[in-house]
Amino acid sequence: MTVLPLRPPRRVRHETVTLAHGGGGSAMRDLVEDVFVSAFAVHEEGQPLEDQARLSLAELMARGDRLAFTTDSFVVDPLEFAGGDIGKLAVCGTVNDLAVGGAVPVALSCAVVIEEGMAVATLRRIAASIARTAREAGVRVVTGDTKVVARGACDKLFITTSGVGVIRTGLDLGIARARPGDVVLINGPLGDHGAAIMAARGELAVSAPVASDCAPLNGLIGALLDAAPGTRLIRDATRGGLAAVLNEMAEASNIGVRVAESAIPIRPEVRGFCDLLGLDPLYLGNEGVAVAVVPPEQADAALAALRAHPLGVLAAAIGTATAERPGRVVMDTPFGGTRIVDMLVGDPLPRIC
Amino acid sequence: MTVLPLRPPRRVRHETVTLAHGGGGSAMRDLVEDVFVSAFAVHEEGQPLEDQARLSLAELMARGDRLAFTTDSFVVDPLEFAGGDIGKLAVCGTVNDLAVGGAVPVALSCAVVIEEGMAVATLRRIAASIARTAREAGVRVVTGDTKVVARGACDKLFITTSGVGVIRTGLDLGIARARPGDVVLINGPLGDHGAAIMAARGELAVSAPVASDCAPLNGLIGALLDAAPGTRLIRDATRGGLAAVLNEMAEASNIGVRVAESAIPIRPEVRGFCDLLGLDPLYLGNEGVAVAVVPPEQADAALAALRAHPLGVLAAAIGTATAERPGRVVMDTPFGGTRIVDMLVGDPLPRIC
Amino acid sequence: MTTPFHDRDTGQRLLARIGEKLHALGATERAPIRLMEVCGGHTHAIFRHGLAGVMPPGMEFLHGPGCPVCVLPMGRIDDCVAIAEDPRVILATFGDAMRVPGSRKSLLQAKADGADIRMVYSPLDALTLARRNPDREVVFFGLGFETTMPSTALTVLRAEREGIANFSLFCNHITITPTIKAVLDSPGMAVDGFIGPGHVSMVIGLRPYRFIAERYDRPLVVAGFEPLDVLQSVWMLLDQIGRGVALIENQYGRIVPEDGNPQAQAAIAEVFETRAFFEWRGLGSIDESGVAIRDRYARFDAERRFAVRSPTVADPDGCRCGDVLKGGIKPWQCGLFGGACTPETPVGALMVSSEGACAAHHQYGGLRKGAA
Amino acid sequence: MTTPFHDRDTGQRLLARIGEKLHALGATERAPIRLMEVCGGHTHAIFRHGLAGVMPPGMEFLHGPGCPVCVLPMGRIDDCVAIAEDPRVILATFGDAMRVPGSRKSLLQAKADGADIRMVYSPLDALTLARRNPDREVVFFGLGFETTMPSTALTVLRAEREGIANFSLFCNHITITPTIKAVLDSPGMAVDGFIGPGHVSMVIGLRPYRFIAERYDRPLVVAGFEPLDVLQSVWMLLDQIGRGVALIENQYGRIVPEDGNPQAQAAIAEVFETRAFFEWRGLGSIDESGVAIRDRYARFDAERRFAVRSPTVADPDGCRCGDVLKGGIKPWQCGLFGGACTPETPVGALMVSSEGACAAHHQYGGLRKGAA
Amino acid sequence: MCLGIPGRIVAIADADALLATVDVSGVRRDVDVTCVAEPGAPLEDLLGRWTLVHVGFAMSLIDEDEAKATLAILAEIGEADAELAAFATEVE
Amino acid sequence: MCLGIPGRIVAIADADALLATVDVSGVRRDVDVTCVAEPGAPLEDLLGRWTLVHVGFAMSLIDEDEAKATLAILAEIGEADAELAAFATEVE
Ligand code: SF4
Ligand code: SF4
Ligand SMILES: [Mg+2]
Ligand SMILES: [Mg+2]
Ligand SMILES: [Mg+2]
Ligand SMILES: [Mg+2]
Ligand SMILES: [Mg+2]
Ligand SMILES: [Mg+2]
Ligand SMILES: [Mg+2]
Ligand SMILES: [Mg+2]
Ligand SMILES: [Mg+2]
Ligand SMILES: [Mg+2]
Repeated sequence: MTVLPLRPPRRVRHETVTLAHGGGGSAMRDLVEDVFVSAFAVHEEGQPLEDQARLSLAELMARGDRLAFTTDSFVVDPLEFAGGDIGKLAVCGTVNDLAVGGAVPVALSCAVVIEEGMAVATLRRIAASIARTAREAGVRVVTGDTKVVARGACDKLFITTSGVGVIRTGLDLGIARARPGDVVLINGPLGDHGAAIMAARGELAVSAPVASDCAPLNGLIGALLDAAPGTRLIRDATRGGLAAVLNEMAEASNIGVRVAESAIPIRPEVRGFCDLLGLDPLYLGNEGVAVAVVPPEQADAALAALRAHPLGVLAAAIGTATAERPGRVVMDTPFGGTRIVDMLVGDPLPRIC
Repeated sequence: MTVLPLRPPRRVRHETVTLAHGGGGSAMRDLVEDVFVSAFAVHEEGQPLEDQARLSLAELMARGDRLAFTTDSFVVDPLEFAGGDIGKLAVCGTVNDLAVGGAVPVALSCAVVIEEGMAVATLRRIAASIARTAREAGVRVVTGDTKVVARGACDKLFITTSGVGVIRTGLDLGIARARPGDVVLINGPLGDHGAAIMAARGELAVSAPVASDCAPLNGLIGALLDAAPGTRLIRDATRGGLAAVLNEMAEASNIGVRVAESAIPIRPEVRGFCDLLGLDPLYLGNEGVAVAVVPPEQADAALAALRAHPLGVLAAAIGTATAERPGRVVMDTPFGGTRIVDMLVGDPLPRIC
Repeated sequence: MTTPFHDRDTGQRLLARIGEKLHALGATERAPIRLMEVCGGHTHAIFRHGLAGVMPPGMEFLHGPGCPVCVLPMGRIDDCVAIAEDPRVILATFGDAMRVPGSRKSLLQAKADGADIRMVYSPLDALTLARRNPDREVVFFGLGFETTMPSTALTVLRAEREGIANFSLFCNHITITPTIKAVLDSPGMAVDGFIGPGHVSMVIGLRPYRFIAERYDRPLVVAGFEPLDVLQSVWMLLDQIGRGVALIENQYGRIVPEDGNPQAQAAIAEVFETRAFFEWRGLGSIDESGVAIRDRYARFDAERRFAVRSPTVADPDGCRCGDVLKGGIKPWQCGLFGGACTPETPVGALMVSSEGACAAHHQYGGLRKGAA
Repeated sequence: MTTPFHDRDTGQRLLARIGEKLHALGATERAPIRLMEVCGGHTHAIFRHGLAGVMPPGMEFLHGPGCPVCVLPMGRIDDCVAIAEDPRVILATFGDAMRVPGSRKSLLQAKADGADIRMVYSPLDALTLARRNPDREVVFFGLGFETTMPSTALTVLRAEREGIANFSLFCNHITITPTIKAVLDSPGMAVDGFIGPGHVSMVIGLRPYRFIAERYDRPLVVAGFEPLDVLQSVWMLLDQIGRGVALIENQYGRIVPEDGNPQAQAAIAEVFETRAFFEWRGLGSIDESGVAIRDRYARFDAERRFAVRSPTVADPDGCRCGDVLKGGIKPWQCGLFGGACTPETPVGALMVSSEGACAAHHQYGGLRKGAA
Repeated sequence: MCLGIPGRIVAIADADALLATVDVSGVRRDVDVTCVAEPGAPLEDLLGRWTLVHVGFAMSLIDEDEAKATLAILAEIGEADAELAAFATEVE
Repeated sequence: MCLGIPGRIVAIADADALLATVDVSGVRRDVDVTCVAEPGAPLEDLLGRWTLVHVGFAMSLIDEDEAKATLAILAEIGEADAELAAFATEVE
């Protein structure tokens, strides 16, 4: 009886993805192993893939006392844009949702839904971007999934990442923890991501010299927490923009929020973009903007820490929590007036994350 | 200055989902809080949602020594079918991917991508199904995400679940751990899910009295591991069917696998379905079938434990691992012949998970 | 080009002068001078910059009917939904129009239900859609006052020049002056002067407003949209009132020529003709208040190509948009405000666009007057 | 209805008898009796049930050209891809045809690239697609031997009866006997007898095979597809060989009437006519081996409606499908087998369908003969 | 491709359209019965008959007598030769 | 809806089609300049001019002298009355 040779290393043999690549058979294994596993190095060399990744709890315990767990789906169109791509976004989004809870991100999962007809070359670029961003953020992609759907059943590629991280003992960040007198900080200018995506779609026939701010914020947030351990809460200002974060915080903490329009950093080109299209940068999505609320006595240290980080050079204190008008966000206009900043009323903006 | 009332409890005010429900504004919060958060009870009553769930590491450590982490996207069409729906599937799939690693599932994340135009009533049914299945499996949905995409940009609804669980100290299940002489067990008949979905799609104009086997297997697997602590590996036979699992195991463990066709339980109606359409039940997907490899001395105990569980009444020993023909799966036909069982060659079957 | 008109110090001084004028006029919080901004752009600017809050006591802004999205009647939205639901059609529209409720559904809901509806920035982009989708009928939902009319007229002319056969315009353009007349004619009218629409005027010039001064003895100052523009216009109006005159003046000379824009007027005249009447939300039917496409361009007229019916649909129960539009009541005096009618679930059109008085109040001004 | 034909004990006894016959005939592993199954269904059954492995020494199955997917030439796939790429078209096809390589791409790749291609179970389902999509052209990719011809013929007749104008058939039906003749005429032919195609015969009856016995002196037994059917047919062939006769016999009498199915034959005759020649993959052009749609039903003929060109496309370099089809070589003797040519990346059509000899060998039989 | 599966005709789905429902181990599908309908005879005559189904068409009515006959021959081949063999053994 | 934004004309995109490129703080878009093109004069005359853009159309050329004049008046209103006020205070 002949001993058969084991399979050669798996390689995708087509230029585009077909439904066969999602069928659970050998074409799927080729795709998964060649494009994703090889890029992410999810498993030790020579070790087979299991249905689940395994992490030592003892090692996690050494870093803190709580596990943070989060998920986000990314459906951005276009897949690639100035400043990033869906892969970078998918890593940053989940890393940031861990980091804003005070967690050190440890491991990510990555589930992709691919529309048949997708170019394998594009998938490879995006997988490489995922791997690069994960390295930059210091996390590992440890498990994943691949589905292929018929043409028209999804828009090219959706990525869902989940993440686990460890929250340092003693930290307790929460959207309900803001107190009157606290200072509201942000690390950088608003709207870069939203404007970059809308411009990249081409439908508005507008060219804008704006790149997405998409970045992993865990390093920045770590520095902030070191400098201001009393930090009340941190949120990344993604969909719904700064306005959504401020309103959620006002409502959950039962405080008023008063911000100064003139203190909020916005790039001139983003402002021009918004002016031209009648948009408000407070509602544009961001992928590298963190909003932090710190007690007043730690505000200076916190701001200094943000500004000392490459992702926080334009950081600013933009307002304070107040006892007045709990649940409401009020903005002082440069002209001396005030306005209410409400939640976005679902304008059908292009998909940006 | 008037103190404004806090917002009333959030309710979706439309019958169908529009892009506004994904914009990050108040319509999105209404949808998320009314449909998903209320169904899953992801957060303590009255506690606001954070960007990440938090689990006590000490409590996890009390249950084992390793964290298991897995993810899967579910893109099944139709969303609802005999024996389940996409929500039940999404919970079972991830619970099972944890359980087959020997983990006790603890918490799930749930990220949904919704096509605009989706009926809110359907979403509510599916959310309820997720909640019910999670309860049944003893896990909590602790974090989630909601995206809405334009009509034509996804097929009604995709769900990605991720899960974390704890692997009991001492257990070490792995696809590479099968040894010659080991016994291959399965807990129930093949192909119910694949046949149920294909029939439900209606395109083949075939009616089949088959319901999906979709079920959380963590209870069954727990019982199996208690009875056969030396179990080498467990896999759920999802996409690619039993054939994929047996081949992966043969390859990874560098063993041959020899199974008896007559020992494999298949319902007559599933066989009829396959005969009519020219399908092979070995390649049909399952959502409630676990394949376990146990050392020969624990095989009887393992089989008895499976059969004692409601999800294992038709459990069977279907074959053995052999030293011959490593990497190959050979099937003894009832007629006394043998055939090779290879991986599925990507037939474009309807999407079933 | 805009920053000097934002200068805070100049603004403070202007506000002081405005206060002096109000004082001189004997205006008080209970008996204020009431100035109506006709244009939704001004409504937006007033809320956006918090100008109402910085006004000295004795001055009250009335938010007029100048949001073309807000005054669109339900029947026209229903027509538009019907056109959009034709499977051959790609309906292109400005984003503002998407959430306006029709009697069955809004365009946003129609899109969710499967209609192919695209948001565009410009009618030119709708024409591009037509070029790129030769097998589809691209209908542009054209609406707006005279500011926007030239752009759709020029787009129709461009379509004709290029021979683009699958493009048409669903014309809902309206003219500004009949609106102002409707306000002036409404019983209990209490407007002391008008902040005139800056961008409409850059097209039509100042002449069309003369009747306001001559027949109704009310001053109008055509104003720009920066904070100082608005304040200066308020000052100019108070100055006229103090002097006991009613003139049509131009604060926005950098943009608005005395006679408007001749090329724009020519394009309008070439493509459009006045309708006998047009239905307005809250205001009923107003004679000669809308335009339609001339016979010459009938093939670009979606109204003819899709046999639009435009039934009159009554405003929903309890909806007081008409009274708000005419300055008769303040938004929060409508029984639906903030309850059944919110920006997420607008009952009336004034709750849709951020140029609508109710939406502006709800979004920028707080739920109750006192909170603004 | 099928289980008795699976009985293992009866099978064991039959195998013993077959062994005795082979022994009596002096057949050995090195000089075996070679029986060719013409039909791909038999190829599938032989591998599926492991029948080759249980055969006594001295008997060898040759896997013939009877998989209609396998013998489809590249040029026809190219035509089909071209039709499918027409944006008006919905192409409906049996799943087997999806992965067959054309010179540019397979239908599976065309689908991934945007063509609207649907897998159906029956031509009736393609007709249903046409009813449900009146604005599209539904083309059914009809292929198969006489077994399948009646179904497409009856579907065309049904379309005519119902007046369904947007349905057409891309006809690639072929007839079985010229194939067998090509095998018999090939140089070095070494077939001792044929296992006749059961389901083709249920349509055409036994008469068409007479030339095999009469002109080529080879026996043929029409066989069923269950394990005992195949074994009994082998026994019957060996029995004839042993008796020195060459007859056309029928093992599958429960399904196959002597004269076939008259209604099916009538439907074929009504809709189809013989082509002067048809191109086969690996076998070249064979006279009168295919059918086309008669002029009377021209409007249901996709070949005419879509001006199909059908260029002859050479088989890829190194592809030895023709030799395998004629029984000249075993699959693993093709230099591409298992290397460049695998079921995932088929070079030749024999690697596509599980009825193809190469795919069957690769999938059920192991990479090398010894492993089967 | 030439796949044919036996199924039992359990209902007439549409007599005018010559469609009947076939059951294969509980799985049902409507098939065209043009080729197996006796011209002139009511379609109901087909109820309960076994038929061979190919791509949605009933292509042949299964002749149960023939099936039995074939099985009998099968048994005979096995036994006859077996007797022969037994006989041969006895003679040896 | 009547949103108009000042931008500078930085390029002629298509002279025949009367399309020019406008820059708003670095953001660019091609707009129709029919309404601001001097009939007969070359389109290049528009380069460098500020224009008011509405829904993709240049609707007005900004008159910088008028802008300065308005600003001057604004200053005057503030100051004139301020002087008056100062004067009034002095008199009191
Ligand atoms: S609250 Fe709503 S219904 Fe009432 S006036 Fe305002 S927009 Fe109209
Ligand atoms: S291995 Fe491939 S190319 Fe060679 S004969 Fe078989 S199918 Fe043809
Ligand atoms: Mg998240
Ligand atoms: Mg997030
Ligand atoms: Mg977040
Ligand atoms: Mg998976
Ligand atoms: Mg798409
Ligand atoms: Mg998984
Ligand atoms: Mg899984
Ligand atoms: Mg699994
Ligand atoms: Mg999220
Ligand atoms: Mg869809």
